[in-house]
Amino acid sequence: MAQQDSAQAIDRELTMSRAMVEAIADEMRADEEVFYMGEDVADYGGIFDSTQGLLEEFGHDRIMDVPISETAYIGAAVGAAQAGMRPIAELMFVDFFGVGMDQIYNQMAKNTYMSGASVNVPMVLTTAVGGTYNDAAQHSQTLYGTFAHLPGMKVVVPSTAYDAKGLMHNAIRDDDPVVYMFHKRLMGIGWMPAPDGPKTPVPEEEYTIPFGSADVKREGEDVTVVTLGLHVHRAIEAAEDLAEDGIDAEVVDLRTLVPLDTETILESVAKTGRLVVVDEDYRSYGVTSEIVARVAEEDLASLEAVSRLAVPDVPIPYARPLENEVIPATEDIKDAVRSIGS
Amino acid sequence: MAQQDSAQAIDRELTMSRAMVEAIADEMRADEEVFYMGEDVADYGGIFDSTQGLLEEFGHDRIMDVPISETAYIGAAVGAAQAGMRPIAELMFVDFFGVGMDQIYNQMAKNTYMSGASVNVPMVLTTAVGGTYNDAAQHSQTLYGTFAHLPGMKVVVPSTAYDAKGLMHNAIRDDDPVVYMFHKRLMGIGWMPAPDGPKTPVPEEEYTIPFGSADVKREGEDVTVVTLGLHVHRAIEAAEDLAEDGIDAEVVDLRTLVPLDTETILESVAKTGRLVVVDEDYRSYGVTSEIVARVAEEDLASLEAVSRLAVPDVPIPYARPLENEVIPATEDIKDAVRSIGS
Amino acid sequence: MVQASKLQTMFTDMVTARYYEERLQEEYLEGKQPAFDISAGPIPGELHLAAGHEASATGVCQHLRDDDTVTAPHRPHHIAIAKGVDLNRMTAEIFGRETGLSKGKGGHMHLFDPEVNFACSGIIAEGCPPAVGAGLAAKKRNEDSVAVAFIGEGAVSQGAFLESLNLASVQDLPVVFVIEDNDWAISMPKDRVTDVADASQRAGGFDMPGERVDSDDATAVYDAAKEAVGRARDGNGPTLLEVQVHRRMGHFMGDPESYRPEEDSAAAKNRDSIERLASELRAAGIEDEEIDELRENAHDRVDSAIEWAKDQPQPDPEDAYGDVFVGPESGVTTTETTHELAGDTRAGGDD
Amino acid sequence: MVQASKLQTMFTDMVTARYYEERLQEEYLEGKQPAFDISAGPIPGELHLAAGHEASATGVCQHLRDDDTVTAPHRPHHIAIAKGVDLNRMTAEIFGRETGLSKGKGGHMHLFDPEVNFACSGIIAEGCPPAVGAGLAAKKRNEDSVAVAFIGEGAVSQGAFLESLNLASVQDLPVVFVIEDNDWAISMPKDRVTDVADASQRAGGFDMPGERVDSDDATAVYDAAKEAVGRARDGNGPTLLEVQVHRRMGHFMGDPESYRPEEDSAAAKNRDSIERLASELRAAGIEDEEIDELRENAHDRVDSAIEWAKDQPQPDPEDAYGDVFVGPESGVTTTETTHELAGDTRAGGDD
Ligand SMILES: Cc1ncc(C[n+]2csc(CCOP(=O)(O)OP(=O)(O)O)c2C)c(N)n1
Ligand SMILES: Cc1ncc(C[n+]2csc(CCOP(=O)(O)OP(=O)(O)O)c2C)c(N)n1
Ligand SMILES: [Mg+2]
Ligand SMILES: [Mg+2]
Repeated sequence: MAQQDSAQAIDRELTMSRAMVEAIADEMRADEEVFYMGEDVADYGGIFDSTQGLLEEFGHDRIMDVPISETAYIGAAVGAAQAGMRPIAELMFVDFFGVGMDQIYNQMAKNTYMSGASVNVPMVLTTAVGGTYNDAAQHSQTLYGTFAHLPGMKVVVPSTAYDAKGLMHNAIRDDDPVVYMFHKRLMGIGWMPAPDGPKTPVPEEEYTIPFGSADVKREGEDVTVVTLGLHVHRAIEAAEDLAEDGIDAEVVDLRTLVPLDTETILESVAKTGRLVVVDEDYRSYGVTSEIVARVAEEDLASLEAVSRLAVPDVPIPYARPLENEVIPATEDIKDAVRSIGS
Repeated sequence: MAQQDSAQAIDRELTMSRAMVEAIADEMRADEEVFYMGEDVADYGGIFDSTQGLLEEFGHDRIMDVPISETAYIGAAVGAAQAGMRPIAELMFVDFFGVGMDQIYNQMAKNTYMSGASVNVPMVLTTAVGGTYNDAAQHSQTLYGTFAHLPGMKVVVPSTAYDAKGLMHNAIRDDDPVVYMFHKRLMGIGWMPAPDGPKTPVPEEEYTIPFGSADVKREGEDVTVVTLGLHVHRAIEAAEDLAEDGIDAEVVDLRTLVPLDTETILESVAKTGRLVVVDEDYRSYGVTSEIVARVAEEDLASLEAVSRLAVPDVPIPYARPLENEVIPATEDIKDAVRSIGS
Repeated sequence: MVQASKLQTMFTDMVTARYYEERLQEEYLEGKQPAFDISAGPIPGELHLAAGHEASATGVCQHLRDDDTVTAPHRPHHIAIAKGVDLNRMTAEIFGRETGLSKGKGGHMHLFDPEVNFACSGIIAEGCPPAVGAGLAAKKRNEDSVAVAFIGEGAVSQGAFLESLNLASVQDLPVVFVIEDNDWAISMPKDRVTDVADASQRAGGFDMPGERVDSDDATAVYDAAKEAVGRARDGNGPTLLEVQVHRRMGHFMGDPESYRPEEDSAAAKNRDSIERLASELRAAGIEDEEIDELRENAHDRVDSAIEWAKDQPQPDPEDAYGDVFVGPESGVTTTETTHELAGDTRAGGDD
Repeated sequence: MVQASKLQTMFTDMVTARYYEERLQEEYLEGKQPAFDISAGPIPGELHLAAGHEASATGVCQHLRDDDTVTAPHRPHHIAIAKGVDLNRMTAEIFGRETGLSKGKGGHMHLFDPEVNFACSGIIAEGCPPAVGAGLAAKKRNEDSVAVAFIGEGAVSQGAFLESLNLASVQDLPVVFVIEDNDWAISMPKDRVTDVADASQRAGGFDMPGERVDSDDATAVYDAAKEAVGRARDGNGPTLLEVQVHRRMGHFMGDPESYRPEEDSAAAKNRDSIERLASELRAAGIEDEEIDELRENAHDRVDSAIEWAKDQPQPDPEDAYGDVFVGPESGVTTTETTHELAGDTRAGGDD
């Protein structure tokens, strides 16, 4: 929670996309070597507002539209990064990873290690994730687990404007490759209204949020809900409802999957004894599995009950009743918490 | 373990590659629609002997060499499968998945669901996995978790010749897409000697092994070791050594990751109370995570201690001392078992 | 000269497709007023409409049979209509209904009609390899069916397309690749994404014939496609065809098109391929009355499909869990094997 | 006419590379006799040797500076040598030693020497996009360095290569793509994987100049590369070059080559580009003695690099855990922020 030592509470509110863009613009002003590549990032400003307004200030040379050829341009970002530049490359939807994955995980993620760190790859791969607007199986996934599983990339998933800005500054300045996964529903795009929560006060000045530092977005004594991205807000909503029933849930926002802040999770579970993990990715072999496994392995004694909530190992369906069924809702989180007692 | 009701014990031993090829040949004889596509699968017979001898019987039309363009030919397999044929497509090393992943997971794996099952994709994707011969970061991975995480594919990992044949028959006859991941070190290739274990008696006749049926390769009372692929044999070796110290380990060979036989694991853990999961894939967000999470979620009470052993979230290094360090060895399994008491 | 009856069929396809998109636009925007909210209104998800693309689909599909395969991209309706996809069930799918082609699971980018071997998908150029596979199946089975992969001009630099050209070419497969050049890939004009004004030029690098139809003209497409499909059907290998079309609407519904010069939008509206074909009908002696009747019938068919679709039930939430596989999870058997194996118990076997 | 001094440098590169491969072959096979066991002997892993490819590497790299980038494929040694990669540390890397270029982590397919901007990788055509990126960086920084991506002829149908041609072309980048055509992709002859005998023909589809050097001749490569590299350096965009080379050994060590007709192996052995260049040296008035000396010096250099490498320590197992990242896991900060945010506590903030 916000500490009380600064002079005055910040009240300038930004959407998550504005906060993200603000960090990018700051870094581009500070460093000529930073540039952004992607499809429809120039004149369009990013399909999900990820580059809104940047073209006007920085021009087509630094806010670059590229051919629809993810392998080529993501790999080109790797090459430019190895030459010492600091590219940001956008994969429009994470669901498209399969057309460029070789460059992502066999070059971007591995070149540092394979070179014994004689080479490094200071780039950011931004990508839009998430469902809730019926875009079906090829445009609605989060795929957190897919990226977090493969070593060599840091994996960032902001849930608020405040976090988005601080994490983006850190991502761009980092000398290592960072995958920055922003949830479409949180961006505050005109045509896709965000829930309450992601729009927050954001300082005008630059600041960096460290990776591997989960944020306790709500403190509670009875049960630990570990989650990320959109589901931070659903978990908080669930927690508020549960509070009315006398269940006091703690909500831990992971913020980054690699590195993973196991300590904060363990501390919370040590206190509550109960663990619910909520994720918008597929259930098996993913984020929920890892969180549960870490706790089981490192502090089995304190674990009294556990429940996982995620997409039930089916592709994301199109029709509203079907999509609603598979993406964990606030109600589902409440049910999961209740199902493991308190 | 083998039941005692058949007339006479089978003693014809085959290497895992011969067993796999025998199943493919049988299916090709029985069904004109089965064919095999891949790089160097014709005249070479598969770099890892996966098609050894098939060209001679079936000719270049059915054992097809294809251009080095995994997206095109794996996607072509999807198209041919949807037209009712039963292609087997080979991805030479699983490490190359990134150049063809879109066709694999956005078409092969999802078309059935996205079509409401009006279309189906009866194909097998074969691929070689595994390290232990110093082929470094781009040729040594198993990536079990990467495939098992994404819904729509069945994921098969044989550890013996007997299993390889029965699972291959099932894979080819299945009307759904199956990813068949064979470990190079188990194939019995002349230039890469296999450990003891994978070469087993194999019946001449056809038989099918169901997916989702883990095999208890060694019974034991004190601790459950869940594993797959190469590490089945390392776990059995570890168990034999541990037996000398009075620790009686049960070794569960998963055989398939999707579907996953949770029941056999739970039964074993209910008996032993102790769980060690051993995997050659990366540790985080992968197979070990999932196995631990399932047990924690479904039978936390019986879980007294747990340990995971996998590649420690680094790319696979080249030099022998380094590779040996990161790929779990028999000794490491013994240590893991001992570390959680007994 | 294209036969009069063909001209009529093509005209019908085109006005059906055009009116279909106009009606879907209306339906889609309903409930999204005054503020555009993608999650509101009767049609879920994104919607990519193809008004202005009709000439290409009908000109090509005239030469196709039901057993010929077509793969289409994210902008698929005009192609589906020309290929003869069940209009009611397609519309129900777009509205996310239980009786839709995919039971509401696929949506407008994932329409599958195996009756006429039509499929579409949402990733750029993703349909090319499966089309090559359909061609491969035909060749292996010694059948004379062909496969056609449609893509946009923005897709001509994607690996899946380029690799497919090579595979089709080296295996001599009956495949036709059709590029619909509408000048835009979302907000990116063609010259920003490739140096080649005529992308059929890519064919040369694979020793494949390439041709561009440089005007948005259904009969010109018809003629070019006749040769390409004929070549494929006769076993003479693949062809790459590029066809000029135009984009009358935004990339997807809700696209502000602020990147697009007004003259360009205006020019697109002006070069109307439907009117062009109507003049050809007239020139072939078909009366205005008859033309109006074709148009009205087409409109009626569309209206009734939309009517029918909107009457269909929503899928049951529980249905979300089915259809990941068509067969049982366990494969073709659930029975454990019972072989007795000689030697060491660890040597395989079963439990 | 190529200058005599250039001829000498090229000859030195070529004999260095040839002898290097011959010596590595010996070392590699040591300990793998009588039965070939890939896990035995002093050199770990697979080994792809480039004997017969030398003309291409030296002909191209003559025109390169240290600040020019080169990416090479799985068969990289001759290119690394021509680019001036540190021979000792490269050899130590191949032997998996601690002082190797990558501290023993990369191996023979993953050699990185940032001093001369050389890198190679093991996935077909994977080096093309990063080379385009190096070219992009040069253009952005207004520098006149260039990038060269080497691939085999088997790679010309891979998306990564084809997409890279387009990106380099549309952005007018200083990149040269060099195809080393050794007639084989492991066991697959070229005509089995593409219909195009001259893969430089692919360039046309991207409005890029393409040229093939049809004989395995270092000076012919030199001339063609001079133009291509010059074009790139002068800001006139990319070029695709195909160069005929030959494969004197198996695809990798241990390859039985049973798929390969004997005449083909024999022909490869006969068309020796090193002897061809030696005649040119003689024609340029260089004495046999001097040629022998160049050869001996090269051999000495190789022998001493191998000697040195074999003396180097094995890496410490604990080193396996490092170098996943160069910076701290937490990024540039470990400090939690301390802003006080107005309103609802859930609104961001930190702990
Ligand atoms: C691999 C991939 N990259 C990006 C996208 C996002 N996307 C969808 S449509 C589109 C533009 C396509 O342009 P074009 O091929 O010309 O077709 P058009 O929309 O003009 O019909 C893009 C970039 C995608 N679906 N798949
Ligand atoms: C994407 C990918 N597919 C397959 C392979 C396996 N492979 C390694 S080398 C090779 C043949 C390459 O042939 P070519 O490009 O002609 O190079 P050469 O070996 O002849 O020098 C293949 C198929 C790979 N490394 N990457
Ligand atoms: Mg277009
Ligand atoms: Mg070759």
